[in-house]
Amino acid sequence: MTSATAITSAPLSVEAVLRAVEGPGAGAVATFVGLVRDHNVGRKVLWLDYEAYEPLAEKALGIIIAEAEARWAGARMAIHHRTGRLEIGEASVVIAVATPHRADAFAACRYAIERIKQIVPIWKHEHFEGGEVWIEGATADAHDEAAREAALKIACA
Amino acid sequence: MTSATAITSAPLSVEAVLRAVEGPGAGAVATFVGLVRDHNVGRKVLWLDYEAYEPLAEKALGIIIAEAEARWAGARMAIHHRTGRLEIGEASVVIAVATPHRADAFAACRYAIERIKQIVPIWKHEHFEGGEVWIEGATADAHDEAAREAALKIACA
Amino acid sequence: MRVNVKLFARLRELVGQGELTLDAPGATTVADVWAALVAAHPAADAYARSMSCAVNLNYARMTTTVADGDEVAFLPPVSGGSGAAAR
Amino acid sequence: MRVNVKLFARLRELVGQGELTLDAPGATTVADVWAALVAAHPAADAYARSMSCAVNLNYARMTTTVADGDEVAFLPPVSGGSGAAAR
Repeated sequence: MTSATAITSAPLSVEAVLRAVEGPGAGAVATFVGLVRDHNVGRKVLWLDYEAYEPLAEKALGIIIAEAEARWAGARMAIHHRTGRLEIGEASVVIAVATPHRADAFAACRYAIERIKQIVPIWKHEHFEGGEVWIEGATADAHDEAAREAALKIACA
Repeated sequence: MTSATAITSAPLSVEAVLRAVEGPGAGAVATFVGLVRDHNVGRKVLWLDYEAYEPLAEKALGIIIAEAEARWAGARMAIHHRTGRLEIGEASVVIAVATPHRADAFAACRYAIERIKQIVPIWKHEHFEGGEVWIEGATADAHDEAAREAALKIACA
Repeated sequence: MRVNVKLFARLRELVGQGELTLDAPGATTVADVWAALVAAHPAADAYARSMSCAVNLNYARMTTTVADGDEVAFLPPVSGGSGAAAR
Repeated sequence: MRVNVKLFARLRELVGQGELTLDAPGATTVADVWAALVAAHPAADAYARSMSCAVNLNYARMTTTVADGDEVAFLPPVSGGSGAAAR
Protein backbone atom coordinates (compact mmCIF):
# COMPACT_ATOMS: atom_id res chain seq x y z
CA MET A 1 0.00 0.00 0.00
CA THR A 2 1.51 3.27 -1.12
CA SER A 3 0.51 6.75 -0.05
CA ALA A 4 -2.78 8.22 -1.26
CA THR A 5 -1.13 11.57 -1.96
CA ALA A 6 2.33 12.52 -3.15
CA ILE A 7 4.11 15.57 -4.51
CA THR A 8 7.38 14.26 -5.82
CA SER A 9 10.21 15.01 -8.23
CA ALA A 10 10.60 11.29 -8.96
CA PRO A 11 8.96 9.71 -12.01
CA LEU A 12 5.38 8.66 -11.28
CA SER A 13 4.24 5.04 -11.22
CA VAL A 14 0.70 4.14 -12.22
CA GLU A 15 1.10 0.82 -10.44
CA ALA A 16 1.98 2.59 -7.19
CA VAL A 17 -1.12 4.78 -7.40
CA LEU A 18 -3.25 1.73 -8.20
CA ARG A 19 -1.89 -0.06 -5.14
CA ALA A 20 -3.00 2.85 -2.98
CA VAL A 21 -6.66 2.28 -3.89
CA GLU A 22 -6.69 -1.50 -3.46
CA GLY A 23 -9.19 -2.93 -1.02
CA PRO A 24 -12.46 -4.79 -0.62
CA GLY A 25 -15.69 -3.92 -2.45
CA ALA A 26 -14.17 -2.49 -5.61
CA GLY A 27 -15.60 -3.43 -9.01
CA ALA A 28 -14.07 -0.68 -11.12
CA VAL A 29 -10.92 1.39 -11.16
CA ALA A 30 -10.55 4.45 -13.34
CA THR A 31 -7.20 6.14 -13.73
CA PHE A 32 -6.12 9.32 -15.38
CA VAL A 33 -2.57 10.14 -16.40
CA GLY A 34 -1.62 13.64 -17.55
CA LEU A 35 1.31 13.71 -19.96
CA VAL A 36 3.59 16.48 -21.14
CA ARG A 37 2.44 17.20 -24.70
CA ASP A 38 4.79 18.00 -27.54
CA HIS A 39 2.62 20.92 -28.62
CA ASN A 40 0.55 23.52 -26.78
CA VAL A 41 -1.57 26.18 -28.52
CA GLY A 42 0.59 25.96 -31.63
CA ARG A 43 3.95 26.11 -29.80
CA LYS A 44 6.48 23.29 -30.02
CA VAL A 45 7.06 22.42 -26.36
CA LEU A 46 10.62 21.47 -25.32
CA TRP A 47 10.04 20.64 -21.66
CA LEU A 48 8.02 21.77 -18.64
CA ASP A 49 9.10 22.79 -15.17
CA TYR A 50 6.53 22.19 -12.46
CA GLU A 51 6.86 24.25 -9.29
CA ALA A 52 4.78 23.42 -6.22
CA TYR A 53 4.01 24.89 -2.84
CA GLU A 54 4.60 21.36 -1.65
CA PRO A 55 2.97 21.12 1.77
CA LEU A 56 -0.18 22.97 0.66
CA ALA A 57 -0.27 21.03 -2.63
CA GLU A 58 -0.19 17.74 -0.77
CA LYS A 59 -2.89 18.99 1.56
CA ALA A 60 -4.98 20.10 -1.43
CA LEU A 61 -4.76 16.62 -2.93
CA GLY A 62 -6.07 15.31 0.38
CA ILE A 63 -8.96 17.79 0.28
CA ILE A 64 -9.90 16.64 -3.23
CA ILE A 65 -9.77 12.98 -2.18
CA ALA A 66 -11.97 13.72 0.85
CA GLU A 67 -14.45 15.60 -1.34
CA ALA A 68 -14.63 12.71 -3.83
CA GLU A 69 -14.89 9.99 -1.20
CA ALA A 70 -17.73 11.92 0.47
CA ARG A 71 -19.55 12.42 -2.83
CA TRP A 72 -19.17 8.88 -4.27
CA ALA A 73 -20.05 6.13 -1.79
CA GLY A 74 -17.36 3.52 -1.35
CA ALA A 75 -14.80 5.38 -3.46
CA ARG A 76 -11.08 5.14 -2.66
CA MET A 77 -8.86 7.67 -4.44
CA ALA A 78 -5.15 8.39 -4.71
CA ILE A 79 -3.33 11.21 -6.53
CA HIS A 80 0.40 11.63 -7.18
CA HIS A 81 1.72 14.80 -8.80
CA ARG A 82 5.22 15.32 -10.09
CA THR A 83 7.39 18.44 -9.82
CA GLY A 84 10.58 19.67 -11.45
CA ARG A 85 11.65 19.31 -15.06
CA LEU A 86 9.52 16.97 -17.14
CA GLU A 87 10.31 15.89 -20.67
CA ILE A 88 7.77 15.35 -23.45
CA GLY A 89 5.69 12.24 -22.82
CA GLU A 90 6.39 12.09 -19.09
CA ALA A 91 3.52 11.87 -16.60
CA SER A 92 2.80 14.97 -14.54
CA VAL A 93 -0.14 13.59 -12.59
CA VAL A 94 -1.66 10.16 -11.92
CA ILE A 95 -5.11 9.73 -10.40
CA ALA A 96 -6.70 6.40 -9.51
CA VAL A 97 -10.13 5.79 -8.03
CA ALA A 98 -11.73 2.49 -7.09
CA THR A 99 -15.51 2.27 -6.70
CA PRO A 100 -18.13 -0.48 -6.51
CA HIS A 101 -19.62 0.54 -9.90
CA ARG A 102 -18.02 1.93 -13.02
CA ALA A 103 -20.08 5.09 -13.55
CA ASP A 104 -18.82 6.43 -10.23
CA ALA A 105 -15.20 5.60 -11.03
CA PHE A 106 -15.29 7.67 -14.21
CA ALA A 107 -17.14 10.55 -12.54
CA ALA A 108 -14.86 10.72 -9.50
CA CYS A 109 -11.71 10.52 -11.64
CA ARG A 110 -12.89 13.32 -13.90
CA TYR A 111 -13.85 15.38 -10.85
CA ALA A 112 -10.36 14.97 -9.42
CA ILE A 113 -8.49 16.27 -12.46
CA GLU A 114 -10.83 19.25 -12.75
CA ARG A 115 -10.33 20.06 -9.07
CA ILE A 116 -6.56 19.67 -9.34
CA LYS A 117 -6.52 22.32 -12.02
CA GLN A 118 -8.69 24.57 -9.85
CA ILE A 119 -7.07 24.51 -6.44
CA VAL A 120 -3.73 22.71 -6.19
CA PRO A 121 -0.81 25.19 -5.83
CA ILE A 122 1.33 23.86 -8.66
CA TRP A 123 2.58 25.97 -11.56
CA LYS A 124 3.75 24.96 -14.99
CA HIS A 125 6.64 26.79 -16.63
CA GLU A 126 6.55 25.96 -20.32
CA HIS A 127 9.80 26.02 -22.27
CA PHE A 128 8.94 26.10 -25.95
CA GLU A 129 10.85 26.67 -29.15
CA GLY A 130 11.61 30.38 -29.02
CA GLY A 131 10.79 31.22 -25.41
CA GLU A 132 9.25 30.31 -22.10
CA VAL A 133 6.02 31.19 -20.33
CA TRP A 134 4.33 30.53 -17.01
CA ILE A 135 0.98 28.87 -17.67
CA GLU A 136 -1.72 30.37 -15.46
CA GLY A 137 -5.16 28.86 -15.00
CA ALA A 138 -7.53 29.22 -12.09
CA THR A 139 -7.24 31.44 -9.02
CA ALA A 140 -6.79 28.78 -6.35
CA ASP A 141 -9.37 28.82 -3.59
CA ALA A 142 -10.45 25.56 -2.02
CA HIS A 143 -13.45 27.30 -0.44
CA ASP A 144 -14.88 28.57 -3.74
CA GLU A 145 -18.14 26.64 -3.92
CA ALA A 146 -18.93 27.82 -7.45
CA ALA A 147 -15.71 26.24 -8.72
CA ARG A 148 -16.51 23.02 -6.89
CA GLU A 149 -19.98 22.94 -8.42
CA ALA A 150 -18.47 23.48 -11.87
CA ALA A 151 -16.14 20.51 -11.39
CA LEU A 152 -19.03 18.34 -10.20
CA LYS A 153 -21.07 19.35 -13.20
CA ILE A 154 -18.31 18.34 -15.63
CA ALA A 155 -17.78 15.06 -13.78
CA CYS A 156 -21.43 14.09 -13.63
CA ALA A 157 -22.50 15.27 -17.08
CA MET B 1 5.07 -1.89 -27.39
CA THR B 2 2.59 -4.58 -26.45
CA SER B 3 -0.43 -5.70 -28.44
CA ALA B 4 -3.49 -3.42 -28.64
CA THR B 5 -5.82 -6.36 -28.10
CA ALA B 6 -5.51 -9.52 -26.04
CA ILE B 7 -7.76 -12.29 -24.78
CA THR B 8 -5.67 -14.14 -22.25
CA SER B 9 -5.87 -16.43 -19.26
CA ALA B 10 -2.78 -14.76 -17.74
CA PRO B 11 -3.14 -11.98 -15.14
CA LEU B 12 -3.56 -8.58 -16.79
CA SER B 13 -0.97 -5.82 -16.53
CA VAL B 14 -2.05 -2.19 -16.59
CA GLU B 15 1.51 -1.19 -17.49
CA ALA B 16 1.43 -3.46 -20.55
CA VAL B 17 -1.82 -1.91 -21.77
CA LEU B 18 -0.42 1.57 -21.14
CA ARG B 19 2.68 0.74 -23.19
CA ALA B 20 0.43 -0.20 -26.10
CA VAL B 21 -0.96 3.34 -26.34
CA GLU B 22 2.35 5.19 -26.03
CA GLY B 23 3.25 7.56 -28.81
CA PRO B 24 3.55 11.18 -29.87
CA GLY B 25 0.86 13.81 -29.40
CA ALA B 26 -0.72 12.41 -26.24
CA GLY B 27 -1.65 14.73 -23.37
CA ALA B 28 -3.99 12.47 -21.45
CA VAL B 29 -4.39 8.78 -20.80
CA ALA B 30 -7.52 7.34 -19.25
CA THR B 31 -7.63 3.74 -18.13
CA PHE B 32 -10.38 1.54 -16.85
CA VAL B 33 -9.88 -1.67 -14.90
CA GLY B 34 -12.78 -3.99 -14.20
CA LEU B 35 -12.36 -6.02 -11.02
CA VAL B 36 -14.11 -9.11 -9.69
CA ARG B 37 -16.35 -7.82 -6.91
CA ASP B 38 -16.93 -9.66 -3.67
CA HIS B 39 -20.67 -9.08 -3.91
CA ASN B 40 -23.16 -9.00 -6.78
CA VAL B 41 -26.88 -8.21 -6.35
CA GLY B 42 -26.74 -9.32 -2.73
CA ARG B 43 -24.85 -12.57 -3.35
CA LYS B 44 -21.46 -13.27 -1.81
CA VAL B 45 -19.31 -14.03 -4.85
CA LEU B 46 -16.64 -16.75 -4.47
CA TRP B 47 -15.02 -16.55 -7.90
CA LEU B 48 -15.87 -15.99 -11.57
CA ASP B 49 -15.14 -18.09 -14.64
CA TYR B 50 -14.87 -16.11 -17.88
CA GLU B 51 -15.47 -18.05 -21.08
CA ALA B 52 -14.68 -16.47 -24.45
CA TYR B 53 -15.14 -17.22 -28.12
CA GLU B 54 -11.53 -16.18 -28.36
CA PRO B 55 -10.93 -15.34 -32.03
CA LEU B 56 -14.20 -13.40 -32.35
CA ALA B 57 -13.66 -11.72 -28.98
CA GLU B 58 -10.23 -10.49 -30.05
CA LYS B 59 -11.70 -9.29 -33.34
CA ALA B 60 -14.51 -7.52 -31.44
CA LEU B 61 -11.95 -5.65 -29.32
CA GLY B 62 -10.32 -4.53 -32.56
CA ILE B 63 -13.70 -3.32 -33.87
CA ILE B 64 -14.25 -1.28 -30.70
CA ILE B 65 -10.77 0.26 -30.95
CA ALA B 66 -11.37 1.16 -34.61
CA GLU B 67 -14.72 2.74 -33.72
CA ALA B 68 -13.16 4.82 -30.95
CA GLU B 69 -10.12 5.89 -32.95
CA ALA B 70 -12.44 7.00 -35.78
CA ARG B 71 -14.69 8.93 -33.40
CA TRP B 72 -12.02 10.67 -31.28
CA ALA B 73 -9.28 12.30 -33.33
CA GLY B 74 -5.77 11.26 -32.38
CA ALA B 75 -6.93 8.57 -29.95
CA ARG B 76 -4.87 5.40 -29.43
CA MET B 77 -6.63 2.59 -27.55
CA ALA B 78 -5.73 -0.85 -26.23
CA ILE B 79 -7.92 -3.45 -24.50
CA HIS B 80 -6.88 -6.67 -22.77
CA HIS B 81 -9.51 -9.07 -21.43
CA ARG B 82 -8.88 -12.04 -19.21
CA THR B 83 -10.48 -15.48 -19.33
CA GLY B 84 -10.70 -18.48 -17.02
CA ARG B 85 -11.07 -18.51 -13.26
CA LEU B 86 -10.68 -15.12 -11.58
CA GLU B 87 -10.57 -14.57 -7.85
CA ILE B 88 -12.10 -11.64 -5.99
CA GLY B 89 -10.17 -8.43 -6.68
CA GLU B 90 -8.52 -9.66 -9.88
CA ALA B 91 -8.77 -7.61 -13.06
CA SER B 92 -11.05 -8.96 -15.80
CA VAL B 93 -10.50 -6.17 -18.29
CA VAL B 94 -8.05 -3.30 -18.76
CA ILE B 95 -8.67 -0.46 -21.21
CA ALA B 96 -6.27 2.39 -21.92
CA VAL B 97 -6.74 5.30 -24.28
CA ALA B 98 -4.35 8.14 -25.04
CA THR B 99 -5.66 11.36 -26.58
CA PRO B 100 -4.40 14.92 -27.06
CA HIS B 101 -6.98 16.30 -24.59
CA ARG B 102 -8.49 14.86 -21.45
CA ALA B 103 -12.21 15.10 -22.24
CA ASP B 104 -11.73 12.73 -25.17
CA ALA B 105 -9.72 10.25 -23.09
CA PHE B 106 -12.55 9.90 -20.57
CA ALA B 107 -15.23 9.68 -23.27
CA ALA B 108 -13.40 7.10 -25.38
CA CYS B 109 -12.58 4.95 -22.34
CA ARG B 110 -16.19 4.97 -21.16
CA TYR B 111 -17.34 4.17 -24.69
CA ALA B 112 -15.04 1.15 -24.81
CA ILE B 113 -16.30 -0.49 -21.62
CA GLU B 114 -19.92 0.05 -22.67
CA ARG B 115 -19.21 -1.50 -26.09
CA ILE B 116 -17.35 -4.43 -24.53
CA LYS B 117 -20.44 -5.28 -22.53
CA GLN B 118 -22.57 -5.00 -25.67
CA ILE B 119 -20.73 -6.99 -28.29
CA VAL B 120 -17.68 -8.96 -27.10
CA PRO B 121 -18.42 -12.71 -26.95
CA ILE B 122 -17.29 -13.32 -23.39
CA TRP B 123 -19.46 -14.87 -20.69
CA LYS B 124 -19.21 -14.70 -16.95
CA HIS B 125 -20.05 -17.73 -14.82
CA GLU B 126 -20.56 -16.53 -11.28
CA HIS B 127 -19.85 -18.92 -8.44
CA PHE B 128 -21.46 -17.55 -5.31
CA GLU B 129 -22.15 -18.81 -1.82
CA GLY B 130 -24.92 -21.33 -2.41
CA GLY B 131 -24.80 -21.76 -6.17
CA GLU B 132 -23.66 -20.65 -9.56
CA VAL B 133 -25.23 -18.72 -12.42
CA TRP B 134 -24.32 -17.57 -15.92
CA ILE B 135 -24.58 -13.80 -16.10
CA GLU B 136 -26.30 -12.69 -19.29
CA GLY B 137 -26.35 -9.13 -20.56
CA ALA B 138 -26.74 -7.89 -24.09
CA THR B 139 -27.50 -9.84 -27.26
CA ALA B 140 -24.20 -9.41 -29.09
CA ASP B 141 -24.44 -7.79 -32.49
CA ALA B 142 -21.65 -5.53 -33.69
CA HIS B 143 -23.91 -4.19 -36.45
CA ASP B 144 -26.64 -3.00 -34.09
CA GLU B 145 -26.48 0.77 -34.61
CA ALA B 146 -28.95 1.52 -31.82
CA ALA B 147 -26.63 -0.16 -29.31
CA ARG B 148 -23.66 1.79 -30.65
CA GLU B 149 -25.59 5.04 -30.36
CA ALA B 150 -26.49 4.16 -26.78
CA ALA B 151 -22.82 3.61 -25.90
CA LEU B 152 -21.85 6.91 -27.54
CA LYS B 153 -24.57 8.70 -25.60
CA ILE B 154 -23.31 7.34 -22.28
CA ALA B 155 -19.71 8.20 -23.19
CA CYS B 156 -20.41 11.74 -24.33
CA ALA B 157 -23.00 12.70 -21.73
CA MET C 1 -24.71 -29.62 -45.86
CA ARG C 2 -22.35 -29.91 -42.95
CA VAL C 3 -21.35 -27.02 -40.68
CA ASN C 4 -19.23 -26.70 -37.58
CA VAL C 5 -21.34 -25.30 -34.76
CA LYS C 6 -19.86 -23.52 -31.78
CA LEU C 7 -21.81 -23.02 -28.57
CA PHE C 8 -20.90 -21.12 -25.42
CA ALA C 9 -21.72 -20.59 -21.77
CA ARG C 10 -25.18 -21.79 -20.69
CA LEU C 11 -26.16 -22.69 -24.24
CA ARG C 12 -23.10 -24.93 -24.38
CA GLU C 13 -24.15 -26.55 -21.11
CA LEU C 14 -27.75 -27.11 -22.27
CA VAL C 15 -26.57 -28.85 -25.41
CA GLY C 16 -23.82 -30.69 -23.58
CA GLN C 17 -21.01 -29.74 -25.94
CA GLY C 18 -19.29 -26.60 -27.13
CA GLU C 19 -18.45 -27.78 -30.60
CA LEU C 20 -20.28 -30.12 -32.92
CA THR C 21 -20.53 -31.00 -36.58
CA LEU C 22 -24.11 -30.67 -37.71
CA ASP C 23 -25.68 -32.26 -40.79
CA ALA C 24 -28.29 -29.84 -42.02
CA PRO C 25 -29.54 -31.11 -45.37
CA GLY C 26 -30.91 -28.30 -47.53
CA ALA C 27 -29.86 -25.58 -45.08
CA THR C 28 -28.99 -22.25 -46.70
CA THR C 29 -29.12 -19.75 -43.81
CA VAL C 30 -28.12 -19.48 -40.18
CA ALA C 31 -31.82 -19.89 -39.31
CA ASP C 32 -31.79 -23.30 -40.99
CA VAL C 33 -28.71 -24.34 -39.03
CA TRP C 34 -30.35 -23.21 -35.80
CA ALA C 35 -33.48 -25.23 -36.66
CA ALA C 36 -31.33 -28.30 -37.23
CA LEU C 37 -29.55 -27.70 -33.92
CA VAL C 38 -32.83 -27.40 -32.02
CA ALA C 39 -34.17 -30.52 -33.74
CA ALA C 40 -31.14 -32.47 -32.53
CA HIS C 41 -30.91 -30.72 -29.14
CA PRO C 42 -34.33 -29.34 -28.08
CA ALA C 43 -32.83 -27.70 -24.98
CA ALA C 44 -31.14 -25.11 -27.22
CA ASP C 45 -34.59 -23.63 -27.95
CA ALA C 46 -34.35 -21.70 -24.65
CA TYR C 47 -32.07 -19.29 -26.53
CA ALA C 48 -34.22 -18.92 -29.66
CA ARG C 49 -35.08 -15.31 -28.84
CA SER C 50 -31.93 -14.06 -27.11
CA MET C 51 -28.96 -15.54 -28.97
CA SER C 52 -27.00 -13.85 -31.71
CA CYS C 53 -24.72 -15.52 -34.23
CA ALA C 54 -21.49 -15.35 -36.16
CA VAL C 55 -20.40 -17.10 -39.35
CA ASN C 56 -16.69 -17.68 -39.92
CA LEU C 57 -15.82 -15.09 -37.25
CA ASN C 58 -18.11 -12.39 -38.64
CA TYR C 59 -21.17 -11.20 -36.75
CA ALA C 60 -24.14 -12.46 -38.73
CA ARG C 61 -27.94 -12.46 -38.88
CA MET C 62 -30.34 -15.37 -38.96
CA THR C 63 -30.77 -14.58 -42.65
CA THR C 64 -27.02 -14.81 -43.40
CA THR C 65 -26.28 -17.56 -45.90
CA VAL C 66 -24.05 -20.45 -44.88
CA ALA C 67 -21.98 -22.83 -46.95
CA ASP C 68 -20.64 -26.30 -46.42
CA GLY C 69 -17.80 -26.31 -43.89
CA ASP C 70 -18.67 -22.92 -42.37
CA GLU C 71 -18.16 -22.26 -38.67
CA VAL C 72 -21.49 -21.11 -37.26
CA ALA C 73 -21.41 -19.80 -33.68
CA PHE C 74 -24.47 -19.18 -31.53
CA LEU C 75 -23.90 -16.63 -28.78
CA PRO C 76 -25.97 -16.30 -25.62
CA PRO C 77 -26.26 -12.72 -24.33
CA VAL C 78 -22.73 -11.64 -23.44
CA SER C 79 -21.40 -10.49 -20.08
CA GLY C 80 -17.75 -9.60 -20.53
CA GLY C 81 -16.07 -6.57 -19.08
CA SER C 82 -16.13 -5.60 -15.47
CA GLY C 83 -17.10 -7.98 -12.73
CA ALA C 84 -19.37 -5.29 -11.37
CA ALA C 85 -23.10 -5.03 -11.89
CA ALA C 86 -24.09 -2.93 -14.85
CA ARG C 87 -24.54 0.46 -13.28
CA MET D 1 4.62 42.51 12.96
CA ARG D 2 6.82 40.08 11.09
CA VAL D 3 5.53 37.39 8.73
CA ASN D 4 7.16 34.85 6.49
CA VAL D 5 6.00 35.40 2.93
CA LYS D 6 6.11 32.69 0.28
CA LEU D 7 5.89 33.49 -3.41
CA PHE D 8 5.69 31.20 -6.42
CA ALA D 9 6.09 30.96 -10.16
CA ARG D 10 5.98 34.26 -12.04
CA LEU D 11 5.16 36.21 -8.88
CA ARG D 12 8.31 34.76 -7.34
CA GLU D 13 10.29 35.86 -10.38
CA LEU D 14 8.83 39.38 -10.35
CA VAL D 15 9.80 39.85 -6.71
CA GLY D 16 13.11 38.10 -7.19
CA GLN D 17 12.76 35.71 -4.28
CA GLY D 18 10.45 32.88 -3.23
CA GLU D 19 10.70 33.42 0.48
CA LEU D 20 11.12 36.56 2.51
CA THR D 21 10.58 37.90 5.97
CA LEU D 22 8.39 40.97 5.83
CA ASP D 23 8.09 43.66 8.47
CA ALA D 24 4.52 44.90 8.32
CA PRO D 25 3.96 47.21 11.29
CA GLY D 26 0.32 47.36 12.28
CA ALA D 27 -0.75 44.67 9.83
CA THR D 28 -3.72 42.55 10.97
CA THR D 29 -4.95 40.90 7.76
CA VAL D 30 -3.59 39.23 4.65
CA ALA D 31 -4.53 42.41 2.75
CA ASP D 32 -2.20 44.39 4.99
CA VAL D 33 0.63 41.93 4.34
CA TRP D 34 0.02 42.18 0.60
CA ALA D 35 0.12 45.97 0.78
CA ALA D 36 3.45 45.81 2.61
CA LEU D 37 4.78 43.39 -0.01
CA VAL D 38 3.73 45.64 -2.89
CA ALA D 39 5.24 48.65 -1.10
CA ALA D 40 8.57 46.84 -0.89
CA HIS D 41 8.27 45.15 -4.30
CA PRO D 42 6.00 47.14 -6.63
CA ALA D 43 6.26 44.48 -9.37
CA ALA D 44 4.09 42.18 -7.25
CA ASP D 45 1.13 44.46 -7.95
CA ALA D 46 0.66 42.69 -11.31
CA TYR D 47 -1.00 39.90 -9.31
CA ALA D 48 -3.25 42.11 -7.16
CA ARG D 49 -6.38 40.89 -8.90
CA SER D 50 -5.55 37.28 -9.75
CA MET D 51 -3.63 35.86 -6.80
CA SER D 52 -5.09 33.87 -3.95
CA CYS D 53 -3.53 33.24 -0.56
CA ALA D 54 -2.91 30.80 2.25
CA VAL D 55 -2.00 31.34 5.89
CA ASN D 56 -0.10 28.62 7.71
CA LEU D 57 -1.03 26.09 5.01
CA ASN D 58 -4.75 26.94 5.06
CA TYR D 59 -6.44 28.56 2.10
CA ALA D 60 -7.32 32.07 3.21
CA ARG D 61 -9.01 35.31 2.15
CA MET D 62 -7.61 38.81 2.01
CA THR D 63 -9.64 39.45 5.16
CA THR D 64 -8.08 36.56 7.09
CA THR D 65 -6.26 37.76 10.18
CA VAL D 66 -2.55 37.15 10.52
CA ALA D 67 -0.32 36.99 13.56
CA ASP D 68 3.36 37.49 14.15
CA GLY D 69 5.40 34.64 12.72
CA ASP D 70 2.67 33.38 10.38
CA GLU D 71 3.53 31.90 6.99
CA VAL D 72 1.59 33.87 4.38
CA ALA D 73 1.67 32.51 0.83
CA PHE D 74 0.55 34.38 -2.26
CA LEU D 75 -0.48 32.10 -5.12
CA PRO D 76 -0.60 33.10 -8.79
CA PRO D 77 -3.33 31.31 -10.78
CA VAL D 78 -2.44 27.61 -10.68
CA SER D 79 -1.76 25.28 -13.59
CA GLY D 80 -1.08 21.83 -12.18
CA GLY D 81 -2.48 18.62 -13.56
CA SER D 82 -2.15 17.46 -17.09
CA GLY D 83 0.36 18.96 -19.48
CA ALA D 84 -2.42 19.29 -22.03
CA ALA D 85 -4.36 22.43 -22.77
CA ALA D 86 -7.53 22.77 -20.78
CA ARG D 87 -10.02 21.13 -23.10
